[in-house]
This record gives sequence, structure tokens and C-alpha cells, in this order.
Amino acid sequence: MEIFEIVTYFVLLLLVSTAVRVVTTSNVIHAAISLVFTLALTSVLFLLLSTEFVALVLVLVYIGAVIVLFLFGIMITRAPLGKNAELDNDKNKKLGAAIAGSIFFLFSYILVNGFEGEVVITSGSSTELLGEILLSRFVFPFELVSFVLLAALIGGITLARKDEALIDEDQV
Amino acid sequence: MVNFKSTVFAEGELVYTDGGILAEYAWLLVVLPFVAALVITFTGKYLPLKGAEVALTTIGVIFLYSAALMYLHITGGVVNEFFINVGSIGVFDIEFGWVVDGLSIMMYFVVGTVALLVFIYATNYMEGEIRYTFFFTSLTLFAGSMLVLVSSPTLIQILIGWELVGVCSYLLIGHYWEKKDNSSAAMKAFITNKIADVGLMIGIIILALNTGTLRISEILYQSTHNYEKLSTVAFVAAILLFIGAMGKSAQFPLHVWLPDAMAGPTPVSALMHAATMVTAGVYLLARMFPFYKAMAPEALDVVMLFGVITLLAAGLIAVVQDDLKKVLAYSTVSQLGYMVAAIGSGAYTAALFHLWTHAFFKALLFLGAGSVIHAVHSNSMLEMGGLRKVMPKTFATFIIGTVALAGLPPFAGFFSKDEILASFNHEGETTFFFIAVIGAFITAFYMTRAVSLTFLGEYRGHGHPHESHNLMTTPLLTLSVFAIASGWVNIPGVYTGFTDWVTTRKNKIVEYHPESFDLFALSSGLLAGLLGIGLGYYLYQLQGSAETGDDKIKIQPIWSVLENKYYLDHFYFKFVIDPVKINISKAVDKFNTNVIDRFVNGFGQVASLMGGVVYNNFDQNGIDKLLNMSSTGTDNFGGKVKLLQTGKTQQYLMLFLGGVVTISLLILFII
Amino acid sequence: MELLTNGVGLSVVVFFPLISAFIITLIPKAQEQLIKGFALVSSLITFVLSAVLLFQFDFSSADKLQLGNKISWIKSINANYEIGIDGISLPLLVLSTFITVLAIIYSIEHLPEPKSPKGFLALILVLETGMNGTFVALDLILFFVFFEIVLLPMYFMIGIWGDKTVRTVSGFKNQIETRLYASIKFFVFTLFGSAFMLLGFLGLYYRGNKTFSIPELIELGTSGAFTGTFATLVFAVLFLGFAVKVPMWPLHTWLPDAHTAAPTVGSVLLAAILLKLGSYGFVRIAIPILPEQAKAWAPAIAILSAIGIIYGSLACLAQTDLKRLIAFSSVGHMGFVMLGIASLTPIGINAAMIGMVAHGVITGLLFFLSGSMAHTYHTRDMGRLGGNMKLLPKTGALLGFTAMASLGLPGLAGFWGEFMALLGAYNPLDGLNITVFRTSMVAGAIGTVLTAGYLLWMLQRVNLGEPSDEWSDKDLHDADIYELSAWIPLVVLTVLIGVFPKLIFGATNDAVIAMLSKAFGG
Amino acid sequence: MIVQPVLVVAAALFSLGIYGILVRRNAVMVLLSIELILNAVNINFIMFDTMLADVLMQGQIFTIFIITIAAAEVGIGLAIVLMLFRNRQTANINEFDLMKW
Repeated sequence: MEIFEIVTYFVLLLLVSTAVRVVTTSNVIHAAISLVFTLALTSVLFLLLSTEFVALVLVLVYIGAVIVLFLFGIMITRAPLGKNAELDNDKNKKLGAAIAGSIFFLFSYILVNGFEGEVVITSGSSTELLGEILLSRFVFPFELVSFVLLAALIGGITLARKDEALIDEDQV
Repeated sequence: MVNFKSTVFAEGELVYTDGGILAEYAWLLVVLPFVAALVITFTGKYLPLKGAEVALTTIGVIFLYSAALMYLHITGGVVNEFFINVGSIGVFDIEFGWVVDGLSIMMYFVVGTVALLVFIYATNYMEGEIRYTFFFTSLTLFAGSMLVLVSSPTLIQILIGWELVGVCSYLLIGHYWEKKDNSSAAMKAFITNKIADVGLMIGIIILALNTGTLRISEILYQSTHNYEKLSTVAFVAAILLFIGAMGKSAQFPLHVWLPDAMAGPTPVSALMHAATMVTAGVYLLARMFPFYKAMAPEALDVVMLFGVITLLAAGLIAVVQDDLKKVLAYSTVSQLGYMVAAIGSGAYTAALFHLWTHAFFKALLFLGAGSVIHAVHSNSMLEMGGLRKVMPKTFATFIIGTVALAGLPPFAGFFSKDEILASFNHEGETTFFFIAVIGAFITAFYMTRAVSLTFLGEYRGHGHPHESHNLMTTPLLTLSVFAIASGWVNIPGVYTGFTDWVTTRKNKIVEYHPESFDLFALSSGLLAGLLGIGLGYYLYQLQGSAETGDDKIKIQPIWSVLENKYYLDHFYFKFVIDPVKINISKAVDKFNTNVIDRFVNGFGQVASLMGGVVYNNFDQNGIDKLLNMSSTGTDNFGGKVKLLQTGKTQQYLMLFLGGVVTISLLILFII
Repeated sequence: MELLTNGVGLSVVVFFPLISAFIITLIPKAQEQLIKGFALVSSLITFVLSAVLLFQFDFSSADKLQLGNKISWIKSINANYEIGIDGISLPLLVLSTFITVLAIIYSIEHLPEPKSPKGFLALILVLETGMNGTFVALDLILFFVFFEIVLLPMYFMIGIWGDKTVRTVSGFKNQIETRLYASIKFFVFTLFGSAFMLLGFLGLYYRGNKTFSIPELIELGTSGAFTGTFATLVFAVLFLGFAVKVPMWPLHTWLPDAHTAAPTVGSVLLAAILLKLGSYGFVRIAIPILPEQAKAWAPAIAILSAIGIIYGSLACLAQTDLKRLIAFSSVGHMGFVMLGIASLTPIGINAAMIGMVAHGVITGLLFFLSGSMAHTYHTRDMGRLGGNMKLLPKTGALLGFTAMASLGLPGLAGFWGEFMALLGAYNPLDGLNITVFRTSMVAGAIGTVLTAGYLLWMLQRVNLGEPSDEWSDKDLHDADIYELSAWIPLVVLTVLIGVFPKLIFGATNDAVIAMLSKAFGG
Repeated sequence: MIVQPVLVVAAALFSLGIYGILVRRNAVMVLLSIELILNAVNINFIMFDTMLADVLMQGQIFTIFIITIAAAEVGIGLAIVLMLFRNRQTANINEFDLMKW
């Protein structure tokens, strides 16, 4: 158990540091890559908590799809690749840090006080069970989510499509 | 509606009748003149004699009626009174009516006789004068008013008649109102009388409220039966009534109006200011005599005092007058003093007797004076003289009047004046007796002076005077007869019918009445009269004053005091009339405009000022500003707050989260 | 005839003029003759109807309210349309309808500038409604409404048809048109008083079982429902309201200005009827409802009245303006009326009643005459007048007669009010301070002398003497037929009341005695 | 395995996400920070699911849904950013202040 705990703490430490890097780096690509790492580490954490299905989904969906999308977005918007001092809004930094810090303090205070001495006992794989529950009891939300995805798909296409009228306007 | 009530008072040895139909219709005496006045007013101008015929007819009827009543009374004795209720107020019945008894019948007769003669005289005297018709209207109205007064069975009717004769006097004194002096004289007469009327009014009020009735007969009944309630106020009431009488009967110091009243035409002076109206005061005192005698004998002393003062004071002024009418006017005042003093001494019959004789001979004198004035067109004796030659009839009658006034037998004045003196003597009022004798001397003196200056010596005026028309001399002659004979109705020891004429009341009047001549009084009076005439004749005939019109007896400073009428008018003007008319009234007016009005205006100003303050400071700068501020404030505030709306999402979020965090921290750690 | 006794007759007397006024406003302005004729006819109808009511009236029970009715009006505050007349209001009601007829007759040919018969006559008729209504109203709210209705026409009459000359007003820097000053003063003054009066009415309403009915309040008041500070205050405010209207010294200063500025007919109506609303209010409302307070206040009223008498007369002596003089004489005469009322005796209040009628007739006539003279001479300055008897003999003779009546000549109407008021003041109600009343009586008696003084002086300055040269080439017109027909009835009435006061006492005596015995017992 | 450190880390992730949203200028970066927040939520869900040993495994199921919705959200979000960029030639959110007063 020693090693398991050490690994966990290590993962957590990495998680935080990569997350910090996501929001602090002045390089857009680095930020995206750091997010990849964050997500990966999160999925490791999930694995450690023996929720492997979710961990896999996270990897597949986020790292596989979402981050790619982000990278596309970064490219399309012609964000300067490499270091960019303009990336942050310096005026907001102090206040933002204060607010973020306060939130952190608040949350951790509540959580630490609320879960004093609570322990998690992991109990092996549960993917099979999850699948059953998801497709039986939660089948209706599940289907709904697919509709949401469909709507998002269509919406994304509609929005991103080059509209002639808009182009005209743009040229004007 | 009309409530006829008749009360017959009959008691004692004398048997009285109720007067029958003649008494019942005596109201005609009162009403006829008023009807006639109306008729003259509306038709007078279209009649051949310009309304005089209506007046003459009316007054003729009145004369005949009063003569008939007189006859009835002398033969039978009449006492009756009639009431008409004209309204009730509270417990009081306001009643008019007429009374037919000795006193009133005597007055009817005097008024009727003198008025008739004066009317006849006036038709000629006033011929060609302006407002001839109106003159007769007023004169008729006066006759009516006088009859209202003397026929009155209630105090309220007395008051009405009292004031009505005052108004007629006002109208007639101011007959020539184009001249301010005349209208001022009229006003003076009215207001002086009005002042006295206040006394009368309050006196009547006191009597009425303490007896519960306005009927004279009942008041007299109560006063002779010693009603408690009345006795406490009797003296005050008596004095107040006397103040009223002082005004009308021109007693000192309220006599000032009478000489001025000579501004009126002479027939007016003869009728009103000598024979009838001025005797109203004496009449009132006589009417209320039982009340005075029984309830307020002290008041009679006051009455007597004023009467004596008046008779002397006025007589003295008469000596210095150059105006013939004014001599007679002051003489009238003096004689009224005799009457009032007589009442005061308790000599009821004597006073009325003097009233009776005086009415005739003073009317005679005035009409005679009028005849003279008509002839010479001047009032001043300095412009007369020697008229005996051109105006023999006037001269003769005037002499008769003078002698009657001076009190020589067997003329009327002798008997009446003698009775007054006898009464004084009897009452033991020695001082007053001698003053009255001196008065008689003065009377004789100034009348002799007047006769001397007017008729004797040589003519000093302008033009050619001539004897007056028959219409004027006939009344003079008629009145001479009365001036001689009217005294014969009351000769002590011979015939004393007059006493019975005027004392026909249920409550027989307790008074002294001489059974025979009081020789001391008789001789003193006679001597005084003779001395007066003698001195006058000596000074003005033998010393020749009459030739130049100069007075030889101008003893300063008495003469100027007398000429200025004891400065009484000055006093009144300086200390009463002018202050009221000018200073006080102006002050009140100023007070009104400058204090009360200013206060009111100030109120308005303060209100408008406050309005300004409220409007500018409170409304405009307060409420309105607040209101405007709420909008401008919103505008300003929004203008500042809108800066928050940067459109920058991050800022919004920052604020939102900042708020959330703050609130959360507060909830967690502070609250 | 059944109809008339049931309140309908009275209602018609009250509202017929208002309806007529409304109809007049519908007649085109150009048809002046029609307007004048219509106004005259409608006022005559009103008068005849009131005369018919006079015969319907049962004089043997004059102390009871008659010919009236009570209809619910404003339910929520229990205000009723309650009307009726008794011996106290009857003479005033008839006087009101009568004077209005005369005012309209006079107005036919003598309209003040700017001539606008339509508006003027309509206002007179509206005024009549207010006046008649006040005299018949037996409900406090109804009374108040009519009391206030009167203000408006009079305000416009003074403000529009009034004297346009510019004058200085003490305390103000700028000069102001007489009519504007007067009309505003009149309006505000009266409103000031009546605002307080309304307060008093409301006070009575809340303390008195929530009723506005005067007879009911009298029952309550005489049975002792209103006492203490409350009653004193209520009487004080009622006093204020009525005293302004009377007007009593020192609340009188609106009167001379209003009279001076008002057109002839306006001042006639003002003097003849409007002033009576105040004194009528005392007799009808203040005294019977609050007898104890009336008793407490009576000496004060007597003193103020006595001051008013003397003060008004003295002020008259200082006047040079004819109309202003007559206006001040009203202060004095109404002082006698109030002195009579203050005595709280049958004699005094009867005196006040006859005084009101007499003052209405006589002073109304005086204002007619002075107004007509001011119109003829274009001046009211007595210094310039003089010899009026020569220039306008008829007017002058009537002026002389009326002045005599006004100074209280016995045998004419004015005498009874003065003399009886003094009679009443000599012996006031038991318990009142006799010294105060007797002093007031003496003051009043002295006032009669001063009254005679200023009126005779006025006559001397205006009527007598030689006319001054300035009139010699002027074409002056003596009274015409319209004027005479408006004036002669008043002269006749003056004589009739003077000779036969039963005309008034016959109606008022029983009512006054009943009122007083109810209020003070015995 | 104790719970508190994991929860604290999740809170830290959440806070960092907030920080990123508030500070980043680039719209894509903001979206990226939102992913961090969502991730923090996911961690918590999983953590509590495991801790409570819920038989219905609602924590995991919700996490799955969140991931799905997050994918959709990113799709739409990037499409919008694309649109904006096309119109304004920039992805700097400070420039998009049309809603300013």
C-alpha cells in the first residue's frame, strides 16, 4: 500500500503542476499539450480509483478528440505559436489570482473539514456493471445525450460554415 | 290684526267719559296729516295753490276736531286710550295707539290752533319761495309727527313721534339748504337732539324692562304703587328721560341748536321752535310726572336746577342779540326753562299752563317778527327801527305779545308766570324764586329792547317796508286774542278750569295748586316786569340807543361772554365735534387702513412671501430638486455604473465570482 | 298645493334660478333682450313661488320647521338633502328672492362695464340659488355647499364688472386694480372663515352620532352632548366662519373694499343678503347647537359688536368715498344685529332678525342709489358731489329718505333693529355679565348718534348745497323707470316694516322664543 | 487511500481553471481552462462514487455524460470562436465588447 499511496500522491502532484502550466504558460501549444498531460494524469487517477471505463473514455474523448479540436482551433485562429506575452491579460492577473486563491481556499477548507478521515476502498473493475446500468436505468439520458451531440454537431457545422453573406460583409 | 283695546280710567270725585265716537276716531288726527303729506308730495305741483290748500284743509280739520275734543273735555272730561298691537317681541307687545285725555287734548288744541294760524300765515309768507310745495309737505308732516308724539299711549310711540318731529325740524331748518350755514344748522339741531335721544332711548329701555310694559299708563300705575323693581332704577331712568327732554326742550347745555334753528323760515320758527315742538320735552316730563313725583323726587330737583339755569342763562344771552329772531329764540329757551323748572318744583299745572300761554304769545311774537323780516328783508334789528308807523297792525300785535311775555296783567303771561313763581315760593326755593324773578326782569328788559330797536325810533334799513298782507296779519290778530285771553282759564280764586283739564289721570297728581294769588310772588313778578320794561325804555328810548342801534350797556367782559353764548359752541366744536369728526374718525380710518388692513394685507404678503419661500426654497429647491435629483442621480449613477459594463466577459465574471467569494467567506467565517 | 308643502316648493325656489342660469348660458349672446327677459321672468317666478310659500306657511306654528323634506344624499357620510323653513328663515328667504328681482330689474338698463348681460344675469341667478339654499338648508353639509356657492358669483362679479381704477394698498409696494384686490380679498377672507367653519361641522359630526342634520344636532346639543374644550373650540371656529361673513370687527376689512369695487347690483346683493348669511348662521346653527358655549362667548361677541358699531361709525366720518361710507355703515349696523344676537334673549334675537331684514332693505337701497350716482357722476368722491337734490331730484330725495331710514329713524324699518337690540342688551340672558352688556348698550346708543352724524354729514355734502360748476354743462340723467321700479318697492317695504313690524316679528317671535327656550330652558 | 488530498487537488484544478478563464486573453485558451474545471468536477464525481461505493455508479455515469457534453461544448465553442475570428480577425476576447454601454 505504501507504493500505491506514493504513486497516488505523485500523480496528484503532477496533475496540479501540469494544470498550473495549462493556465500559466505563454505558449498556446504548450498549454494544449499540458492539458493533454493533465487529462492523462486524471485518467491515471481514475485507474487508481479502479474506474477504468471512465478513464478510457476520458482518454478517448478528451485526448483523442477534444484536444485535436483545440489544436485545430488554435491553428485556425492564427494564434501565435511560440511564446506570446500578449496571451494573458496582465491587468486581471492579481485579481484573478486572488479570486482563484480564495475559491481554492474555500473549497479545500470545506472539503478537508467535511471529509476528515474518510477512506476509499477500491473494489476492482466495475465496467460490466457500469455498462448494464448505463444501458438500462440511464438509457434515456444516454440517448438524450446523443441528441445533444447531434445538435452540437449540426450547430458546429452551421456556425463554422463559410456563409456567403458573411463573406460579402467581411469584404465590405 | 288690529287690536283695539280701550281702558277707561275713572276714579275720584270727577266723572269721566270715554269720549265716545270722537275719541274712538281720534286716530284721524294722527293719520290725516300723513295722508295729506303724501297727497301734497305727489299732486302738490299740479294744484292751484301748490299744495297749500291740502295742508290747510287738513290742519283745519284737525283744528276743528281738536276743538270738538276740547269742548267735549271741558264739558264732560274724557279719559280713554286705544292700542294697536303692531308686533310682539319676546314678552313685549309693541303697541301704537292714541290717548285722549286732558293733557293730550290740550296739546291737540295747541298744535291745531297754532298750526292752523301758522299755515295760513305761511301761504303768504312763503309765496314765491323755492320748494313751496315741499315746505307744506314738511309742515304737514310735522303736524302729524307732533300729534303722533302727543297722542302716544306708549313710550315707543313717544320715541317715534319724538324723532319724527326731529326729522321735520331738520327738513324745515334746512329749507334753504343751498347755503351751507342752513344745512349745518339743521344738522346741528338733529344731532344735538339725537344725543339727547340716547338718554330718552335708554331711559325708555330701563323703564320698559323694569316694568315689563311699554304702556305709559301701566308704568305710571306701577310707579304710584311702589313697585320694588322700578324704584331701584327710577332715579337713573328719570334723569335719562330728562336728558331726552333737555334736547327737545332746549335746556342748558343742550340748547345750542335752537338759536341756530332760526335759519329756517319764520313760520317754522313760530310753529316748531316756539310753540309746539320744543314743548315736547315739557310734555314728556308732564306725561311722566306721576312717575317722577312718586319714584324719583330727587330727579325733580335736578330738573328744576337745569330749568333755572336755563331760564337765566338764555335770558341773558337774549339781551345781547342783534338778530330779532335770535332774541325770540333765546327768549323761548328761557321760557322753556321756566316750564321745566316749574315741573321740577312739582308745579305740574303751572308748567303746562305756561306751556299753553307761551305757545300762543311766542307764536304771535315770531309771526310778528316774521312779518317785520318779510318787510325789511333782514333779520338784524340794526337795520330796522321806526316800523310802528308803517306796520301798525304788526306793531300792535307785537306789543301785545311783548307785554304778555313780560308778564303784565291781564295778559296771558302774567297768570302763568305768576303761578310758577308762586309755586317756587311755596316750595321754599328762595334762591330759585329770586333767580326766576330776575329772569322775569331780564325778559321784560330784552323784549323792550327788541321792541325799541325794531319799532321805535327811526328806520335804519334800506327800501320801503310796508304792512304785510292780510293773510299774515289775520293770524297775528287772532293770536293776540289768545295772548290776551288764554291766561284767563286759570285765575286762582276765579276760575281754575285748566287744572282740571290737564290732571285727568286715574292717579291723581299730587301737586301744589294755589287757591288764590300768592301776593308776594305776584308783586315780585310784576315789579320785575315793570322794572325791566322801564329800564329798557330808559336805555333804548330815553338814551336814544334805538336811534343809532347802539347798546349803551356793553359791560365788558360780560358782554362778549354773552355774545359768544358762554363759549358753549366753541367748547362743543373744539372738544367734541371736531375731535370726533376730524381727529378720531381720521384716526380710526387710519387705524383701519394702516393697522387692520395692513395686518390683513400683511397676512396676504406674508402668505405670498411664505408662498415664495415655500415655492422657491421648499418646492423648487426641495421637493422638486429631490425629484429631479432622483432622475439626475440615476443618470449620474448609471453613467458611472455603466462604466462597469465594459462588455468584457472576464470582468463580469470576475465581479460575479468576487461577489460569490466574498459572500461565501462572509457566511463561512463571519456570520 | 300638496306638492308645495312636501319640500318640492322649497327645492324649486332654490334650484329654479340655477336652472335658469344654465338656460341663459345656452341663449346666444346676441339676443340680449331675450336674456334679460328670461332672467327677469325666472327671478319673478322664484319670487312669486316664495310668496306662495309664504301663504302655505303656517304662522301659528312658526317655531316648527315646515314645508321641508329629507332625502338621502350622500349615504356614506350620512349627509342628507334636508330642507325646511321656520319663522327665522322665512323672512330672509323672501327677502332674498325679492331683492334678486329688483337687482335684475335694475340690471336691465344699468349693466356695469363690460356689458355682458348673459354672464352677469346668470351669475346673479346662481347667486340666488346659493342664498336661498343657505336659508333653507337643514343639513350642515348642504348648508356649507350653499354657503360656498355664494362666493363664486360674487367673486366674478367684483373681479370682472368691478371698479377698474388703480389704487395703492397699504403694505403693498405696487399699485393694484381695485377690483382685483377686492375680489381676491373677499374670496380669501370668506374662504378662510368657512374653512374653519367646515372643521367645526366635522367636529360636530363626529361627536354628534355621525349626523349632519341641524335639527338632530340641536336635540343633541341641548341635551348636553357637546361640552368642554371640544365644544368651545367648535364654537370658536363656527364663530370665525360666521363672523367673517357678518362681518364683525376686526374681521370686516374685506367689506369696504368689496363694496367699493363691486358693481352696483353686486354691492346691493352683498349688503342685502350675503351679510345675513353670517348672522343667520349664528341664529340657526351656532347658538342652538352649542348654547352653553354661546353663553360663554356672548360677552365677547357683545364687546366686539359694540366696538364694531362705534368703530364703523367713526370710520364713516372719515370717508370721502360715498360707497365706502355706506360700506362702513354696514359694519355698524351689523354690529347692532350681532349685539342683539349676543344678548341671547328673545328681544335681542328678534331685534337681530328685523335688523337683518331692515339692513337688507335699507342698505340695499343705499347701494342702489350710490351706485347709480357713481354711474351718473363718474365719481364717488363726496368732495366733488354736492347739490344732488338740484341735479337729480328724485335720486336725491330717495337718498335723503334712505339715509334717514338708515340712521334708525323711528317709524322706518331701521329703528326696530337698533332700538330692540339695545333693549335686549340691557337685560341679557340670566347669567351673562350685565356690566358688559350695559356698557355695550351705551356704546351702541352713542353709535346711533354717530350714525346720525355721518349720514347727515353725507347728506349735507352730497345732497345739499349748490352743485359745483363741473356738473353745469354735463347732461345728467335722473332716475329712469327701471331704477325707480327697483327702488320704490324697497321704500315701501321700509315704511311698512317701520310702521308695522309685525310683518317680521309675526314670523320670527315664536320661532325665536322656541329656539331660545330649547337652548337655555325656561 | 485517503480522500482529502484528491479533493484538494480537484479544488486546485477548479481554481486554476477559474484563474485561466479570468486571465487568458485568447478565447481558445479560455475554453481550455473550462476543460480544466470540468476535469476537476469529474475527479470529484469519481472520487465520491468510489468513496460511497454507490451501487448505481451514478458518479461514473455522470462523469461520462459530462465528458460527452464537454465534447459537444468544445465543438460549439470553437465554432463560435471561429465565427468571431472570421469577423474580427482576432480571437482576443477583450476585443469583443459589443455589449459595452
